[in-house]
Amino acid sequence: MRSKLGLDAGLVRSCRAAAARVAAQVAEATAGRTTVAVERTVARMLGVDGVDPHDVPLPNALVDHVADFDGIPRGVAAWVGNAMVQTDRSAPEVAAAVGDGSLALGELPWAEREAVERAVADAHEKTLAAMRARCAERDALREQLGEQPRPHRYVLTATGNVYEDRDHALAVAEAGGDIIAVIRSTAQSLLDYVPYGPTTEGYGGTFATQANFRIMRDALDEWSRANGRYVRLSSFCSGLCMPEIAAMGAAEGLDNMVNDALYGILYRDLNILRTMIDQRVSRAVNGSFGIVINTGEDNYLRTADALEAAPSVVASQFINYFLARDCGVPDEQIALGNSFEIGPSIENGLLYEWAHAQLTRELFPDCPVKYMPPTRHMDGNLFMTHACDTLFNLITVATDQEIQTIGIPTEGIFTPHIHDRVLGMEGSNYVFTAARDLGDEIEFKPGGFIQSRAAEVLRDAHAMLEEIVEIGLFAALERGMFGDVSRSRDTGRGGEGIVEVAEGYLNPLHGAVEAPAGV
Amino acid sequence: MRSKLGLDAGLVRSCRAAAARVAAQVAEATAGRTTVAVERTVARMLGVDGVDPHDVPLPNALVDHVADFDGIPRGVAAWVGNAMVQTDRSAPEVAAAVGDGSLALGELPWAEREAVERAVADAHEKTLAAMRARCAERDALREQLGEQPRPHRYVLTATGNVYEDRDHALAVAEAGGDIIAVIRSTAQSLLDYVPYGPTTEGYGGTFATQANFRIMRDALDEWSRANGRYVRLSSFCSGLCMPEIAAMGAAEGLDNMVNDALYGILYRDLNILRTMIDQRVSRAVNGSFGIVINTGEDNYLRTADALEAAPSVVASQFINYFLARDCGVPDEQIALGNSFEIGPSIENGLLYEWAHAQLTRELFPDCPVKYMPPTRHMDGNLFMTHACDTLFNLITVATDQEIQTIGIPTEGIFTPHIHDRVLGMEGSNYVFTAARDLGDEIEFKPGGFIQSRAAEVLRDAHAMLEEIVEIGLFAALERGMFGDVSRSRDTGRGGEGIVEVAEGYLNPLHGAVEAPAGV
Amino acid sequence: MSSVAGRASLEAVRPYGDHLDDGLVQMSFTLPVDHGPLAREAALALVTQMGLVRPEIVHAKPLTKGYTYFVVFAQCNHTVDCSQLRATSSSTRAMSEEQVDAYVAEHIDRPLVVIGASTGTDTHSVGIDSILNLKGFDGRHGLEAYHWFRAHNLGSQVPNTALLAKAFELRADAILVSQTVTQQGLHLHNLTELVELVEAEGRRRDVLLICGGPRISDELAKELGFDAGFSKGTYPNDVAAFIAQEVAAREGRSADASAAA
Amino acid sequence: MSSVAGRASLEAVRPYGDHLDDGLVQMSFTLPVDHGPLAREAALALVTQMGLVRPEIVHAKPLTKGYTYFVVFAQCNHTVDCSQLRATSSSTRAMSEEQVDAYVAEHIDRPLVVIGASTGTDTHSVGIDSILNLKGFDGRHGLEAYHWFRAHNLGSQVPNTALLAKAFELRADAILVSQTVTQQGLHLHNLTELVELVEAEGRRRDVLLICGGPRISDELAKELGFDAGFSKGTYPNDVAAFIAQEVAAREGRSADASAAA
Ligand code: B12
Ligand code: B12
Ligand SMILES: Cc1ncc(COP(=O)(O)O)c(C=O)c1O
Ligand SMILES: Cc1ncc(COP(=O)(O)O)c(C=O)c1O
Repeated sequence: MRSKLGLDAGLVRSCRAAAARVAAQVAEATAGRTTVAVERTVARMLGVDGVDPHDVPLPNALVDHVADFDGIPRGVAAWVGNAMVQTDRSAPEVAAAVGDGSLALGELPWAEREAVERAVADAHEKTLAAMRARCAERDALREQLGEQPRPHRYVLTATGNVYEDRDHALAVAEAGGDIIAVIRSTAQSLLDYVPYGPTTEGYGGTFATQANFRIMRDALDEWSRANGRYVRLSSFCSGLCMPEIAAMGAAEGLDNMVNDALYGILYRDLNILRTMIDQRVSRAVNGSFGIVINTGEDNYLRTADALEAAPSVVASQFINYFLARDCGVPDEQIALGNSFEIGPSIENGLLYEWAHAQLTRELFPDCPVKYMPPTRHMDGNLFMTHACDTLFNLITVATDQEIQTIGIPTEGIFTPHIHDRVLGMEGSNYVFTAARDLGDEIEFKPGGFIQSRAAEVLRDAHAMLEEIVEIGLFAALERGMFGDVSRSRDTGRGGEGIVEVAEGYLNPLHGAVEAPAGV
Repeated sequence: MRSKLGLDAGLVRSCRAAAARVAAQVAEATAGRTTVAVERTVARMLGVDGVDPHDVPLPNALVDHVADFDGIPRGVAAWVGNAMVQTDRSAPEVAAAVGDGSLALGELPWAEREAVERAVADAHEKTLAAMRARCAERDALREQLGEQPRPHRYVLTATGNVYEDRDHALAVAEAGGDIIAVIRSTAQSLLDYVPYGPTTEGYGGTFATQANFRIMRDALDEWSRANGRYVRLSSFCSGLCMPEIAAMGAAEGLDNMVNDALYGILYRDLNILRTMIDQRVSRAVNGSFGIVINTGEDNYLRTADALEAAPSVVASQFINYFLARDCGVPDEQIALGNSFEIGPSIENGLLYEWAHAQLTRELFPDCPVKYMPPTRHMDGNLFMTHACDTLFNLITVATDQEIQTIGIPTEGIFTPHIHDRVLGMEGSNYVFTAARDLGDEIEFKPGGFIQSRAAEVLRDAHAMLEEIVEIGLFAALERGMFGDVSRSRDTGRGGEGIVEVAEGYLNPLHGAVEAPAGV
Repeated sequence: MSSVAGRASLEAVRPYGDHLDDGLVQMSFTLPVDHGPLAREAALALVTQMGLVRPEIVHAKPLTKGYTYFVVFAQCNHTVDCSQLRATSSSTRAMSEEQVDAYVAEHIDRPLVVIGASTGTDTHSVGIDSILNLKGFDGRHGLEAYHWFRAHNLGSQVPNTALLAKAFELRADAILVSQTVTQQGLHLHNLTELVELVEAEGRRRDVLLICGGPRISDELAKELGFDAGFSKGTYPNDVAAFIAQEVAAREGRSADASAAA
Repeated sequence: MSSVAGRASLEAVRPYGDHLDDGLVQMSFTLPVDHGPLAREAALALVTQMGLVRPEIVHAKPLTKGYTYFVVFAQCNHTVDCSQLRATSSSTRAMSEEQVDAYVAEHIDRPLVVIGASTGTDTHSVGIDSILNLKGFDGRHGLEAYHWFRAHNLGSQVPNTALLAKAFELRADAILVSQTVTQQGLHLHNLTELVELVEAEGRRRDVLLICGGPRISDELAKELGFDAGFSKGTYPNDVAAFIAQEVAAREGRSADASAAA
């Protein structure tokens, strides 16, 4: 794709270098630490699932049990592996026994390290094989049925009831949607466990559970086969269970995951260090199972001024990008976020949006960038919202965004009713068709409004990155450099779940999935 | 304005030459003829107005009376002037006397020609003075209060009740509208007289009467003064009373008039020759009172395929332009029509629209071109209509159209409800602000889709014009070259109202207002 | 149970927003009242009178002195018993151009004469043209193209009287009227007048009266005394199929006279 | 007579489309029914049950098996007697930041303590921040900036219990709660719980309970047991003015105790 903005290549290189350093600093800061969520993820990767007699998810029962005797520093895997050897049980059986109180891992003598490691490796390999098989199936079906040309429409359902979500998802598919994302109940991010089984009660969204993933994916597979077009499924690797949800997604063959390194910190007040450790494992898992991750820079423009915050979006994109690369996520799986949030009354707002969207596109040529609709300034004037969505659709197709979250007329009021998404899709379909080749057709005036604006934003983003290299990402978060939200490093939810690892810490993820350097 | 399309200047010159010849041919064909409508207009220009005891408008009573004794060939002015001299009455008094049957013009002896001519000239001069004064007032107020930057929003009201129209017009003004056009009742075009007085019952529109003009203009003057922004008023010089309505508009200080040379023929089945004579006088009057005329090429795209018919739009614009120039309408008062009517499902439809709209703009650089919204393909899907209107708004501002008829969400269903126009205006306001300088900012790829399409349309329009010069405009109409509608020269409503003028035909319009050559 | 799609009980159907039976409905209207708290109350009171609950004004906009526009969401607890409903729309078998011609040949065996126009002051002819003219609609021929039909299109702006005179002169089997301008109920007036004229002539039984237009529904047409009404999305063959089967039925010649009953 | 604008009789107000009393209303909703003639009938029947006449379906769209979307226009003959309505919204005098500070100085003469949060699992803090934080909203300072206010903002995702504990500890004059997520009535649940907790403590009279959010109306707030509710377009001074006058009134110190009654 030829550059329309004529960006300063040297400046871009310098931004990348700075962001890479920031990512490296984060890796150091997190080195030698694990979290309860990471350990629960390990348990899941050993095949542990289900709930105990008190409906506590077994991964939690297991990790809590190990934590009770301060065993986490050696890694849950070590204790489970040892029990497998000593009691000749499978990992799931070990967990079940721990769950019903019939087995105390701390009281078993240590078997030979090598045997333990082998037991763990075998169990892990078994789980990996199943996940790989499911994802291979997914890839095959996608390959066989094919998809629509980009931009792909990413559509949210949020009823709270997985069965309603399913019907809503089918309506979206009928209307031409490409990716269904089931938004999560507002409470879930703050839970330090993943609920189990199908759920029918949630607020502002539906709980992400493995059973719900399957119900949705099965319905979409059925529709895809019947209609000869593959429709993707997405969820959220977000909150205190980022890595576990990544594992669940791999098990159920999901296609995309919203997965942002900073969102939980900024908008859920999660502990910085905890989140940094979790996101590495979470993304490592996404990365190795071909799941596309979506970052959330769009959110900054909802809490900070969209014009002033434009450079922070770009700076964050670079950082999110290198944090993802660091744990093995390839470019084609990193969908960097951006959004169309400039106030409708801003003179030449469309030209600013055009510059910003084109900038993201050109800075990350091999990434499937993701573009979000106007929401902050939307209200009960449904037609005004639809007009804004129409120009948003235009910029989306004119700047070759690969993934678009569609806008809906009721965006300013409530989560979509079943027909709202169809109205949004009709608008998107119309504009994408009518303006199909607009991007190729038009050029920006050299040194004009758009080129100058893009250059300005890049320059300021570069300055921010340079500063962040100096002060470090954590201090940057403290100073509220992203979304006007300031978070301090020693507060925030989930900090108690961080554990320093000890000599002989065992974690099978290392290697099998591109595990974070630090672990 | 620099050309974005890189048009072939030679071809443009050749189009203008051909169209000028077509206009000249029309002038020949109509030479030596008048119509009952033209004569009624003469009566109005002598100050005749009001109704007779049977509620027949006096201009009609007078002209019918003269027609009864075959006096039309000498011109109604001659008979009235003679009566003025012989009975020492004013023109209105003469008409009134004729109306109540107390005076028979045919029975009066002829006074000295010179005296008759002077009487007519004086009466005419009196009326002209009043009209000039009213229009000067209009220009002064417009000057004093100022208007918004172009594109000006032209908004239709169509309640059938002038008092409802007035409230609707105020709502439009509040919402930022620049020009109010009261659409006429569906019956009016076919009436060979203009109703008298305020009217409260019409279908699909409100009757154009001089009283209604005043009621609307007064309300708008009041609003304009109160809000420090001048809002214009428009009506329709259309149907069997084209020239009379032009005179009424001058008397009431209207700002714009829809005035198309061919619309009545194509869409009201009016007689070709009759319409050609009427439109010349009608436009001559509009022209000399500073009233901007709007042509109706947009209509072709509602009855013919919008892509195939594009060249016919351009050909017609050239013809309408030269027919207007021929009777003295200056460029800045000729608003040539076009519209955004390509089906929403057409691939790259927006690029076609962009090419067509830019073409009109560049072909008539000194004319305030007028752009109409999508309507033909609109239906009960209000949000789809609004999405189409949003892209229409974008092209309007990006191609510097000077007048825009706004689209409304209910376009596909009914004439606007009071809030529908406000919703349409909000969309137009939004896009015009957000894309204010888009036109300057972007360039079309040289030899790309848009430039090639514009060249193609111009080439085909040129071919059409060449053909029309050969066969003549009337034959072109017979062949259905415009809007896929075919009309034959000797049928059509109002043909009986054409009269060949005789030796000594008297018509004061000649000279005073730039009168058509033929008369 | 909630895990089965299409699980709504047909006996008590309610509007659906994002949950079965949430009853959510969107509404918009203008009240001829100045914008302000009182106008809000009035809007809420009005929606309540409709029997809707929890009305919520999500948008209110002053239009000009004396007028305020509202967008409201509310919950509708009225239910419809779909098991009791029966579609009133004309139950004719759908047929293609060829099938219609074959049907007429077999059951009627004479050409059917149809005459159409856009009546009154209505100049909209695209609709009636697309039904009658050769070109037809959306790639499907108009009745002019049918072997067993004789189609006459008088065009637009045709007075009812002129249409009828011609119809009787041609002994038309069916009269097709198009009405597009509906503002102030103009179409109702034009259509009613036509029926009255035919009845005044005592010829109502001799001819099929069919009307159509973007805002004509079969329900409305029947209410006005027509035999059928057709709206947006109608194809010429739909109309031809109706005429053929109806004529056959009336002449007692149809395979299944019931079909058109 | 029809030549006077704003001529609608306030005793019998009807919706207005393009003519006085035409009663035109637009409506849209989805029915959990397959698209088809029956669904049409159901939609029309539903609108009829609302007491609307001449319902007309202008758009019908199948969404997926078992769901159909409708856009309908109909005529509403219900009327509202505006002369009988009285706006229930809190009738406090509007005041600017300066006026509020002056008012408190004069009538209360001690700093007012207010505490606010976005409660439950609601992470939307922009709303409450714009009321309490220095920066405020749209160029108008938040209560933090007021000389006679002591504003404490606990942020978002705050449990009701935590908010109350802090409120009582600070002897707050007013508790300000923001709720933005309303899906499945989550806000109703959170707000009701807060009122119940305060009442359980027997402290309802000691503190003003105020809530706000895009979908909170003053009517709703009062219905839930709050003293006032504020929605979109609220400015910090609106809230400050209410608190100041209400406190003054309760302490019987206001110039016009009635103002806040
Ligand atoms: C084309 C058009 C025109 C053209 C008409 C040219 C012509 N020769 O037909 C022109 C430009 C002349 C025109 C003028 C006016 N128009 Co006009 N026009 C339209 C437009 C854009 C499209 C209509 C159309 O052709 N549709 C395509 C056809 C194929 O669809 P259809 O008519 O629905 O027909 C289908 C079915 O309904 C059915 N059908 C139709 N008739 C019949 C008859 C029978 C017997 C059967 C079986 C079936 C059938 O079969 C067809 C195929 O499926 C509509 C807007 C819109 N999107 O609908 C406005 C519209 C119809 N016009 C409107 C108005 C008000 C006017 C004017 C009166 C405005 C004015 N005063 O200047 C004028 C004057 C016209 C008059 N006096 O009647 C309004 C009508 C509002 C209302 N409901 O009252 C509309 C809706 C636009 C608007 N929102 O204001 N118009
Ligand atoms: C910003 C935003 C976010 C940000 C919030 C960041 C933050 N720290 O606040 C982020 C990105 C984190 C977010 C996340 C989510 N959001 Co959100 N979000 C919005 C958005 C775009 C703007 C809200 C806003 O800031 N408005 C600006 C402020 C100033 O307006 P306001 O809140 O109305 O406040 C004014 C008045 O209401 C009043 N007021 C408000 N509170 C109070 C309190 C008192 C005491 C008083 C006196 C007055 C008052 O005064 C203010 C000034 O006038 C809206 C869409 C929209 N346009 O509203 C969606 C929206 C609110 N979000 C929504 C949802 C569903 C979510 C999620 C739950 C989705 C998900 N599961 O991922 C998540 C999770 C959030 C959660 N668990 O609560 C929905 C809510 C639907 C509903 N009605 O239930 C909305 C409407 C979008 C949509 N259509 O889906 N969101
Ligand atoms: C980047 C990102 N992560 C996660 C979420 C979902 O929020 P929660 O963590 O509350 O499910 C969002 C929703 O806006 C988001 O943008
Ligand atoms: C060019 C032109 N003239 C006149 C009219 C008005 O039609 P009528 O002559 O029926 O008033 C229109 C409306 O579409 C038009 O486009």
